[in-house]
Amino acid sequence: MSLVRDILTVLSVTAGAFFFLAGTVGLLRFPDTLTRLHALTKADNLGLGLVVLGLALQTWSGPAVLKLAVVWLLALFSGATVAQLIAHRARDDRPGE
Amino acid sequence: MTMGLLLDFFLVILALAAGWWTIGAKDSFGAAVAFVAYGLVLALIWVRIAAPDVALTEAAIGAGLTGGMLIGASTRLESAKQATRAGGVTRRLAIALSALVAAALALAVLGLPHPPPSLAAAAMAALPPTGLGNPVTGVLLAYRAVDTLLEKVVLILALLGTWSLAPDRLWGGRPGRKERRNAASPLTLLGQVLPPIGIVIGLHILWVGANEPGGAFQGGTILAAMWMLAVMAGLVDVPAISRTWLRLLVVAGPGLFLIVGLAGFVVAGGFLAYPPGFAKPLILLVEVVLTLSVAAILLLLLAGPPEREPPR
Amino acid sequence: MMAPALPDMPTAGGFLLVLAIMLPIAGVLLQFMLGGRQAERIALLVMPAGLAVAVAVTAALMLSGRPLVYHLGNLAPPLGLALRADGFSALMLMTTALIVSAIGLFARADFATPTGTVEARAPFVFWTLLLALWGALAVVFLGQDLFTLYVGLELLTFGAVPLVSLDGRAETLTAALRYLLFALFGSALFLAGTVLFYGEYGTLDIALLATRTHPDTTSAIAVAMMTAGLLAKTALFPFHLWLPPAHAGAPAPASALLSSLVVKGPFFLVVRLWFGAMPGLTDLPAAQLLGALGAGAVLFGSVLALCQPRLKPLIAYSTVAQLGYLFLMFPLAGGVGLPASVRMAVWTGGAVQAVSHAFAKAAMFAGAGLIGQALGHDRISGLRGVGRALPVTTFAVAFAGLSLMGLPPSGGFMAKWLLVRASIATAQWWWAALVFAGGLLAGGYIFRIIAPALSAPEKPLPAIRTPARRREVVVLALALISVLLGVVPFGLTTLLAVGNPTIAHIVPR
Amino acid sequence: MNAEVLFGLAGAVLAGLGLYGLVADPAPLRKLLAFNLLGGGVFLVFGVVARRGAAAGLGGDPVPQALVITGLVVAFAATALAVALLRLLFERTGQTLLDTAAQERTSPDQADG
Repeated sequence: MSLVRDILTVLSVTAGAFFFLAGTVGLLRFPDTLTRLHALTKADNLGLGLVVLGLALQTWSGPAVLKLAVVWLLALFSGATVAQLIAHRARDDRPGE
Repeated sequence: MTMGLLLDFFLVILALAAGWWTIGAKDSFGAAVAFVAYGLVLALIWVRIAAPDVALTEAAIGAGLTGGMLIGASTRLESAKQATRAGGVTRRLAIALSALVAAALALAVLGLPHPPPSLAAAAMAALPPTGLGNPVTGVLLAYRAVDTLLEKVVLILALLGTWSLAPDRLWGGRPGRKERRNAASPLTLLGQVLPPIGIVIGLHILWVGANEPGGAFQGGTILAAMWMLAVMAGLVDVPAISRTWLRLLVVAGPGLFLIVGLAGFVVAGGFLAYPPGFAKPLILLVEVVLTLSVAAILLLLLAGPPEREPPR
Repeated sequence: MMAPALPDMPTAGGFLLVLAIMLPIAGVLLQFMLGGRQAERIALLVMPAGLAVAVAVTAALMLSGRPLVYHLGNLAPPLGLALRADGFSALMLMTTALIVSAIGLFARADFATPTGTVEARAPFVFWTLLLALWGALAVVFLGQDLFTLYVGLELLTFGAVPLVSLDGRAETLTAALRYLLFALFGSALFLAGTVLFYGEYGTLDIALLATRTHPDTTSAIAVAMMTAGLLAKTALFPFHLWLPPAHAGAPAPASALLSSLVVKGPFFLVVRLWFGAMPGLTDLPAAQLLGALGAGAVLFGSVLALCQPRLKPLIAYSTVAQLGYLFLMFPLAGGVGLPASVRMAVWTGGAVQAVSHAFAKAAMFAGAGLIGQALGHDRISGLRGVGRALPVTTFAVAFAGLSLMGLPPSGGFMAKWLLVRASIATAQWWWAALVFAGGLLAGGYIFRIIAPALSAPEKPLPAIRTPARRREVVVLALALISVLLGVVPFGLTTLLAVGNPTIAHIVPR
Repeated sequence: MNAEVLFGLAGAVLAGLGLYGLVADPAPLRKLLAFNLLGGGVFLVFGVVARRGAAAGLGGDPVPQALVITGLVVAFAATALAVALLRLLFERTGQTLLDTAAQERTSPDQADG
């Protein structure tokens, strides 16, 4: 049982790390603000979610899982808001529109 | 080499790179961003050296508040005339001086004695009468309480110094410009939803600080951040600096601390001594009020000097 | 040789030390809360109370012949924090109480809240920072823990910097910013030394350090860093660059506080560090280096003072110079097997210099403020005839100048005479030569003020705003104290010996 | 080499870097960043001293850890005051140079730095 849990954790965290990596590459390589934001938010939210999932499997206690979930939700929420703000600003700043 | 040490090496390299970038970046915005990264790496290092209380403070103050303030300043000062780089002689002197200091510090660190002296045992032994479980909180609020009290006065003086930069006619007015509230903006939503959660988390950090990592300053920082968020979303305005309640809020923490300290003369036989059995409730009471004062002071420091006409 | 085997135990009357710090601090909190006119009232109320505490501390020391010690929270160092007043602390505490009170009375005319206003910026800030500086200095003079002293130094900086830029002109903003950056540089170095001390000895308490420290690489590096940091804060040559614009640009009462008291705080800590935490350090050649920097300050500061076209910058450069003499204590008071009489001369000389300069400089800046207000400018070329228009002020400035030059019977004379005696007794004649050279140069720059002030005006002075007689009397009193200090140094010696193991045994009681 | 030595040396190097920026960079905002960098390095040495003092079941000596918390707060207060001064100086004069000499310095021979 604990072996299965460990394997799932490793898989989940590794997948999460991969999404972070992909997001970072996107941030660095994509051509403009909006596409960069796209890469960053999608990858980070998913990446963080997978990492949190992996860690939750390890702690397996109610309050700790709840705290981890709150961490993820808060990051999701503030990330989404900031992405919106940056996107608005980028659209407003775009010449000719 | 163990995995742990490998991780430490990696963190050190990250910290050095961020530090290098902070000094070497072409524009101050880049340097300020690098500084935030530096602060976050340092926070991780503090976790690695078993100092979670410091890690929280470093993340909140070092990276968060200081970094945010410096990023803000760098954008505001963007159009400032660029100074010419220092002359060759100055630079060479500076390199020599800083290399000398770094080398001396390194030498001194390497020369620290074995076995190292430590007050850890003494700090733990003195903890039971305070009723606290976190020795760092014990140091801050009991053993070295006077440092913490004076540190709050330092914050008030910094605030007074910041306010003193206002033009005479704006004295007593509100800091900063009024943020316009825009119902369609996602910031408004964030400003409405996040503060209740943030207040709970801030109070939680304060509350657990008695026994676990956390405490008045870390909690106060989170409260200040929530307040700032609501200000930025235009939901509330920064109060005018002449408001009596605001002044009272700022001095309440150190004021209560001082009163409790003086009361110690009468009830516990010494300044800043706590009467047996009442130590923990008194410390918690002081901490709660300190947290509120810290939140107010930090918000006002971020908001800057008054920029709007005082209320008539 | 005289190192106490046990750390200091708390003494009766130790609570006075808590009051000495917390009275002004409580005042600051009340001022901030109540604001407006109350800020001034509270400052005026705290002044007599704080003065009484300083007198009580001094009296307790003189009567018992032993230092006052207090353990905060009833917890002994190394875990707890101690406050301790020896003779030097008490003397500096008295000086601070007197000068803060005098400047407070003097500043009432400059920083009155205008009628019809609930609260005005400059008065609110000034009166609050006046008490803040007082509390900060009390922490610096009484603190026994290096980190508490660091917090005290920061309080001092944060109280001083806004005073520099109180009038908001761009030059004073620059001066305040530069001062702050220098002070931060100093803080960082001081902290670096602090952590090394803790890492090596497991305590930051000066009395405990005195029993534990031994000369080795780490300690030497720690002391070097802390000293460098303190020198930046006290503005010893070559770290003096920030001082003249900051002290010359502040409003006159603020300049008086900054130049007479604030720079003495970090100097006091250098003394604590070298003679208190690391006894035996003064034997090292490093003490000669400190003396040499002091010499540089005396010569450089005096020469630049001679070149200033305006009164306040001249006085500020004179501070740079006069600070230099203080650092002659280090090469002169050290040395193994030095006769105790020489040590006594050096301690008394250094302390009298610190105190008499404080009073003289407070008088000079306050007097310069009155002259500047009366004439509407402070150009030295336009001072002719001031002596007739403002006789009391001019007389006071001349008296203070007497002390700065070191002419008998002033405090400055006594200080310099004691230092010269010690340099001859220790066969370090070069310091004696320096004192004479510095005296001549000081004579030069004081003469530049006094000579035109006393001469008849070429044409009648334009309408002059005569200052209130009360303010002139305060300035005169400050100047008179700086002169009278030359008459009472031996009373000071008795006080200075309290709690100072190197000279305590030779002072008759 | 153990973690304490590693972090101690890192603290020393970071302090040196910060000191260099504080002394050599003419722009006050950069000096301020450098001061905070320097502070971070010095505080890291506090952390190392604390870590070395691990005893009594604690991972580190709580006294130096608490000192760092106080130190961080004081450093923040200093930064806030300096930023306020800097902003006002910029609003008044349009520049933030500390001395007129630096303003007048001609760039060609110093441009390479």
